[in-house]
Amino acid sequence: MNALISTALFGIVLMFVGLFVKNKQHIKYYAIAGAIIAFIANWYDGQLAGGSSVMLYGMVEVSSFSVLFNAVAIGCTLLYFMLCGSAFEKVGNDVADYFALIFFILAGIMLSASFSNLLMLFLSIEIISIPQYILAGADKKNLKSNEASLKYFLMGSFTTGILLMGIALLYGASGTFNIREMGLGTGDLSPLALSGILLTGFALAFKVSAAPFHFWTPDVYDGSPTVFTAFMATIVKAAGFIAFIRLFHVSFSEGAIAGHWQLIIALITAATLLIGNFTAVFQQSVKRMLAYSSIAQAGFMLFAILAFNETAAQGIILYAIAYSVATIGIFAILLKLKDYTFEGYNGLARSQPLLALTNTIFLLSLAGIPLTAGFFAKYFLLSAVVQQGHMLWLVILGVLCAAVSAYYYFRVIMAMYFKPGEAETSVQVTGGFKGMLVIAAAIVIILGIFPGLVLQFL
Amino acid sequence: MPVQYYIFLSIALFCIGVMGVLMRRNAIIIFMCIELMLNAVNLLLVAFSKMWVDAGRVDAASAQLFVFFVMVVAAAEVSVGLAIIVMMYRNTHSVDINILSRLKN
Amino acid sequence: MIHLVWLVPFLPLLGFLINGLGRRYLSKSLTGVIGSGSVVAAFVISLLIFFEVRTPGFAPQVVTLFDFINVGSLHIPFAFQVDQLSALFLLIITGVGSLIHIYSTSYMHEESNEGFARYFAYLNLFVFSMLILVLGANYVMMFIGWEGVGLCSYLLIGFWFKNIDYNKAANKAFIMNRIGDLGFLLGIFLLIQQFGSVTFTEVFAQVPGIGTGSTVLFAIAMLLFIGAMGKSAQIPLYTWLPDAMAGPTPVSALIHAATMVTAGIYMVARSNVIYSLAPCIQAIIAIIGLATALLAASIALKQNDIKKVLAYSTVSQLGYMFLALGVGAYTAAVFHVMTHAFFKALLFLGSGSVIHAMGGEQDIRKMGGLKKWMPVTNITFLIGCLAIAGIPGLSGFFSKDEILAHTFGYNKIMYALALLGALMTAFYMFRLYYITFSGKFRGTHEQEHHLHESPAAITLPLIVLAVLSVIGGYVGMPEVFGVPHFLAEYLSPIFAPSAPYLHAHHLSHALEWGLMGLSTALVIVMILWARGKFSNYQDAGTENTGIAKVLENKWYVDELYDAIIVKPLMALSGFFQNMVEKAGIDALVNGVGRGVKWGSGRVRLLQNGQVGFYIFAMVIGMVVLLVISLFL
Amino acid sequence: MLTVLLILIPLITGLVTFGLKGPSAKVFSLLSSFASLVVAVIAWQQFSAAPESLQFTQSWIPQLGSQFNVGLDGMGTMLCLLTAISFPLIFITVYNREYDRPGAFYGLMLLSQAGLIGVFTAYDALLFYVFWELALIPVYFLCSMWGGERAVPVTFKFFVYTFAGSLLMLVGIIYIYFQTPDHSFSWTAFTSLQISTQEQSWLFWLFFVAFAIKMPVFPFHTWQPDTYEQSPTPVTMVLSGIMVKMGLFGVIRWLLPVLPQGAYMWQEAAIVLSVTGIIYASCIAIMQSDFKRLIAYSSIAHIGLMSAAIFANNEQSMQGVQVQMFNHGINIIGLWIVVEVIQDRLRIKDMREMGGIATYAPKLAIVLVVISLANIALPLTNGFIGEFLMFSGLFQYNPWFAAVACVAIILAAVYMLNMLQKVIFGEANTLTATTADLKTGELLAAGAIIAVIFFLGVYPKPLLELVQSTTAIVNATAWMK
Amino acid sequence: MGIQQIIFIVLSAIAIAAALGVILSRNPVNSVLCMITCFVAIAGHYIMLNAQFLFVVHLIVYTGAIMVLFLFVLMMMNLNAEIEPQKRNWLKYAGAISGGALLLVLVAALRDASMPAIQSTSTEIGLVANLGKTLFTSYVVPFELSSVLFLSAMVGAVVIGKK
Repeated sequence: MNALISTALFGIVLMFVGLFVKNKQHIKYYAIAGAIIAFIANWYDGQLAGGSSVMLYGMVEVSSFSVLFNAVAIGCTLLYFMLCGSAFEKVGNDVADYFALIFFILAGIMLSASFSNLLMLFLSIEIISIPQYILAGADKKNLKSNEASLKYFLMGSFTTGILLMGIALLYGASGTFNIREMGLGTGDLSPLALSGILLTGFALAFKVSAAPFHFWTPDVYDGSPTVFTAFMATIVKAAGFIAFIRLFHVSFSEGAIAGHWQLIIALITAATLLIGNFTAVFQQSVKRMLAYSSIAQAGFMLFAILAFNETAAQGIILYAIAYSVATIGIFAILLKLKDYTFEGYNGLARSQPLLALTNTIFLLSLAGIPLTAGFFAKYFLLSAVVQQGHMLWLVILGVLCAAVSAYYYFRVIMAMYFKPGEAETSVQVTGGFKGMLVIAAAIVIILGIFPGLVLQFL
Repeated sequence: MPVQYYIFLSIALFCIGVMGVLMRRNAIIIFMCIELMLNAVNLLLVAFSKMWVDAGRVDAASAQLFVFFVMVVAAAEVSVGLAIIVMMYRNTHSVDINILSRLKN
Repeated sequence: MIHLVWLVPFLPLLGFLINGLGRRYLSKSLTGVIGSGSVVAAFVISLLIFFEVRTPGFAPQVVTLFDFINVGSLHIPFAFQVDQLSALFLLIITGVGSLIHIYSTSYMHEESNEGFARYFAYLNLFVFSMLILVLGANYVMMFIGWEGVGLCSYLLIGFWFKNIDYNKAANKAFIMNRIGDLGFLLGIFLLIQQFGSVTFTEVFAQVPGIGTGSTVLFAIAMLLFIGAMGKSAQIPLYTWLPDAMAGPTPVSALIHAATMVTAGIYMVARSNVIYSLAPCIQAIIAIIGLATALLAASIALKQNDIKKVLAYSTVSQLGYMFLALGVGAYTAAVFHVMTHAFFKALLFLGSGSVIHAMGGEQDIRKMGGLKKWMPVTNITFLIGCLAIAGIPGLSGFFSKDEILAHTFGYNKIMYALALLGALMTAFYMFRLYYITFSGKFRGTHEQEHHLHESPAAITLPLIVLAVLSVIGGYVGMPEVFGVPHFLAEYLSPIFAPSAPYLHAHHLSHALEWGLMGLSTALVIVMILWARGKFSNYQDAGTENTGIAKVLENKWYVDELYDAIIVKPLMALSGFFQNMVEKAGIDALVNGVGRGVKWGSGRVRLLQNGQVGFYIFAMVIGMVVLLVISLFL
Repeated sequence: MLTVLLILIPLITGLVTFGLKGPSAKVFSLLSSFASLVVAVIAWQQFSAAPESLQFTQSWIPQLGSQFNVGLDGMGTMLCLLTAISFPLIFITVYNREYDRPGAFYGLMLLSQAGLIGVFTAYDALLFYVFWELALIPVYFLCSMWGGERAVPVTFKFFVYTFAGSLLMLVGIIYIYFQTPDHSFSWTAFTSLQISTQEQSWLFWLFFVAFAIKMPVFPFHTWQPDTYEQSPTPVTMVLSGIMVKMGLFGVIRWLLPVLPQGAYMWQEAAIVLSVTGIIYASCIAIMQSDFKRLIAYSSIAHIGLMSAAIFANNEQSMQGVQVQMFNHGINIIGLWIVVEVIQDRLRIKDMREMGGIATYAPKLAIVLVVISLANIALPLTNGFIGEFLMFSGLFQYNPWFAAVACVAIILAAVYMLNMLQKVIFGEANTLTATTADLKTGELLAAGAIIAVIFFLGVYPKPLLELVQSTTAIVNATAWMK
Repeated sequence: MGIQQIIFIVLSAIAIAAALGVILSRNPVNSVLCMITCFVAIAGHYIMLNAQFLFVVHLIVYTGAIMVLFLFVLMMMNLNAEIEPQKRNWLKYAGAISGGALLLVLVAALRDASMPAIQSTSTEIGLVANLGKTLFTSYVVPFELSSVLFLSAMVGAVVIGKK
């Protein structure tokens, strides 16, 4: 809870920082400081909880899992601030407000990892969503940004309706909003409960951009200011998964009911994998490709929902880190480039070898090549499903899609290394930025060799 | 009175809301239809609340509080949503969602 | 001495290594000394071994050098077996080999230093391989030599590698040999499967246990015989041998007449137990041998290249040897191998001498009257011709007569055909002789100016071989002469195991005399006919027609093979390459990639930018999923 | 520890090499490869004395029960030796070439060596998989960056193909992992597991496809000729000499002992595919006029034989395959050395434009002839031992398959001799008349290969004895019974 | 049929008719007015279901604040006239059909759900006192957190709305 409170408070602080700090470059440092404080608070939460779950009015539950995920989220946000923080001022004047909104989102994210009541789920999703609608439209003069914002908003609030209908039906079936007390699997299978589960699942599938609820993703990610896309596509998406998993694993995994929705989620997973990977192949803009790649990666993360076991929990944490760090890194590099198409990367290996190298590591991680964190992320999720059994066809489909994914990730690598040209950067690449990139790449590699470093906290 | 009546009523309202979202092209009307969907849910929650109270559940107040929070959120959403629509209108002088097709494929 | 048997192949190997590696640094004379010396030394050792083996009651000895292949229960040692058969072949190989090495020092003198050394290196390597072949104590060792001689044949045929045609001939020889080798190899595998061993002693000990008429034995016998067909140029794998004449002439003498081509006979003789137990395979061998003898003889009738005639004659003689093997006359076959080695080496070397004198000309139509200039060559060549034609008193007569006699006992019709072949032999040999040596010289003046008798290094081997061609036959005179058949006695331990299974056909003495007389008379008639026809040969220059044309074109067998094997193979390869590989598998693999791209192009159209459509799709998706979950 | 050292030397030196500029990179990597060779030889000696001392186990990912478990058995030792011999040979051969960005080039080469050694030593399935991929990545970059003009798409096809295959294998590994009682990846746990026949039958394909693509076996081979053609020759040497052995190694180390019944069920199918591939590839090889493609198809044919022999289910073929893995590696690297030399001198690959090289570069010609003969398995060259045993083993399994497969020895003679004829024999043309003969480094490498060819051809005992232990292990599985 | 059911039917009919009016009316202002009617009908249901506090909040928040806001925006944009061109009708039908399909599916699924019935007895649960107590005890966490939501909405409105 301390982390949640400190994050929310720091959001407010940053709103006011904007009034007092004239040099916009410096706001970033306040944000970084806030993230560090939140990180410490979260660590303190972990100490307080001491490995067991702490309940708060039956609304919030602080467990080692939620603390770990919070740490991941805050850590990734910290990395995000450091790598992309200076790009905020390119978007518009309200730099402090953007940071504040991101802190609010972070608060929602923490909530999504620790809710134990459907109301808190609803609130957390709204706290995450509403600032995102705004961030998407932050570039006010840009019609694409406007469009992204409005599309996101319309579809997002439509989904809110679906989510609420699902929650209402669940309440009708069980008489409680507490996710631990629903006990849906015990008695006869009520159609009310099943419809509720499905509708809730659809809404959450929308949040994690699973097919066929993924349509907003490419347009919104493409239209939003790139720096915010980096945040939305990574940490926020991971939070959606945590919420999804938390709800489905805690409430719906017992008894006969699990089999019913598992099939649906399996179908959604398959569709997501196919659509995400296939559509990404054709893209010309790296930014848009990354949007589709995020759908494809979501397909993999959905594996964690299908399998309710320890491995899935480990896997989703690893995936969250691997995917977030790599994608933030790629976006950070993308932000430095003039041209967002694949051609824009041509010859980057010659003009900026370090950027190219780290970018390669990030891309390899996304493709799931061993010795990068992405491999173990994929590995854990695949094995979670295998352990669950019955879904081997999906696993095979998954690995084949992973092979397809190599196509579009390697296009970037090919452009950087094997194509002639001089990739131009629009802004100065500073030494600090390079240092941060190297740290991010090192995280990817180290976790690719010793995933146990993170998992030991679980 | 069977609770099914309320279920059907609110599902009907909900689906009318969905139809509205699908059929209309004016962003504001679409947004209104979404509000209609939320209200259908609210009605359903209240009905369930009554149902569980009558069935003897102690914490049945939670559903009504949930409705309260939905209204709260809806209010917040409206403020943001209308701001976005106004911003869009400023730039394009239209609230027709069909002109939103700059981003595709 | 026996335990030093490894020296016999080792010396030529040493010669090969020294000559091969030092070809840049050695002078020609030194090369010649090393090359010939190693073989001569090997001959000396062989001679010593032979005398040891010759003692009655000598039991075969196996000298194991080291383990070659040792897998599970399969043990294949690198071992040599010394017995009567291998000792005899050692003598032939090293003996004839020495002569040919000596001959070559002169014959190849015009080569460059390096070429000369390379030539001797190859020749030594060949002797080494051939010795391994005959010395090997198991089939794998034999196979090592078997392929080794094929390789050397390839290298020597293509010795003048700048000439693409020679290379093609070399390739053809190697590939045809390989076809045979394939059969041999499969035979070895079958042996392994059946007996768990490839060692001669172990295999032969087990063979009688299987009994006559066993399918497995037939299969083994047939597969091994296929190997022999390739190496010994039998139908249908004989066409490489005439083409192999592209190599230097001494090579033809050594490899393609005296030694390598007899490997098949050696192998069948070595495996006589197996063959005796597979009578129907023996019949096949006899028929193929006979057919080859006749076919090759018929082709030889119309050839104009001096070496081609000899080459076809070799094929024909090899056919006789197989005929002998087929009818169970193992001793006769080995006997003919020996005598044939003498007179055919003689003939080839003689022709080499002629070619040398003619400055490389090989077409007999452009020769004529050479006896005037080349007396020694003339005489020795004539002796060779007489020997091969089967004039009584010369070696060829005895060996061939033995074969014919056995054939008569086996089947009268086959005898008649074999006799026909013998007559053709006499005819074409004397056609060759008369066209070449008598009459008027038909070459250019320049050639005439250069005509001379060859130097001593060439004539000496000719004389030695001529002597051997004359006296070589006396080791195996027929019984009717009342002298012991030395060779048969000597070889009897080798063929003893198969003796019980052979049906000996004892001809009466009178019949034997009669047959002898008949063949002799007919042969003399043929020689006279040839003399009448060709002693004053003038090239009419007219095109051959009818059967003559067919014969001149070798029955169009090469063309036939081209049409039924080479072309279909190329067509099949082309089909694989263009249809299956490019248009099939690769297109499929690339098609998957292209399909993904195509699908991507279609799927992305779903993303049409319309919010209305997006929500619509979501609702449809929800409905479908709800239906699946709730009602299915 | 020796085993770990074998992996670490190329790994660390490889990373260091990235930072080196100019000629120091090649000198350094050459030294590194020699260091590996020394260690490999010591390991070989150690193996005959005390095999268990080569095992090394260290906890790696405790959450998964995966361990850093490496060790050497007979086959592993042999392949490590092959790798350790090959890299110095490759580096010596190309010592005089100048590569763009040499630090990266040699660094990647060494990294691929580390990956290969890792594959050959891993006794933990997950570790095996990791190394399997690790060996691929450097090769991908090497081919794409220093390859021919079509290298980028071609290499990518290769990459995706093998990547997809190995992912399937990963699924299989995970599945078996969950079957083990205490959730372990160790080879011992995998092999001592009893998996039901039905499961084995489909698990077999997950593994087999991965290995078949790597080998490659017909019809998964189409990446290979293109890749060989487009890669820089040193990389092709690694690919064809060592990397294809990964597939065969995988079958022997993992597939047969872990899924004996699956292998037994699909034995015939695997052999039919392999034998088809032998004939098919040999036929296509006849049609090739590109030197590199010819060797590529010839390699497919050889690998097809090895793959068929693995599944022939007996001791002879198993011994033969392992021996041939080594010998094929040596021989084909020798062939590529010749190709590299010819390309370096003449800058052509089309054999129709060559000819007459023997006159001007006799040493080169001799080397090519000897290696070609070894390639067509002439007795007393190393190629014969393996092929003889494999054919024999295959024959014991089914004479007809063996007979069909044996046709390849004829076809091999056809295409190899045609190649010799086109490349080195005949009259020289204006281009080939300028061919310079082998230089010291190249001569050294080629000489070493020829020495190995003859030594192992005459005296294969050390090799046969070395791999005996692995054969015994495979023998011990239910598969043989 | 008791009085409650009659009221239910009447209110439901009004609500549904008004809802249809919202989506079918061409003029946006009419839509807003229909919406208000619909909300009022729903408010009636709240009374019937003993949710007195929600009845009041609903009327104030929705009818009083939100709908007025909508109306305000419509007026500000001068969108009171018909602006939707009547092309591409199939999209409308498709929308109607898919919405109807959703309705069908849900109704069919929930038709035979066995649920406790709603009694006609009135309860105290919906009174302010009751709800307030719960809100500030066990629901204090979401109550506090909704402030974050409002803050972000406020910041957002400022960020977006500022020129």
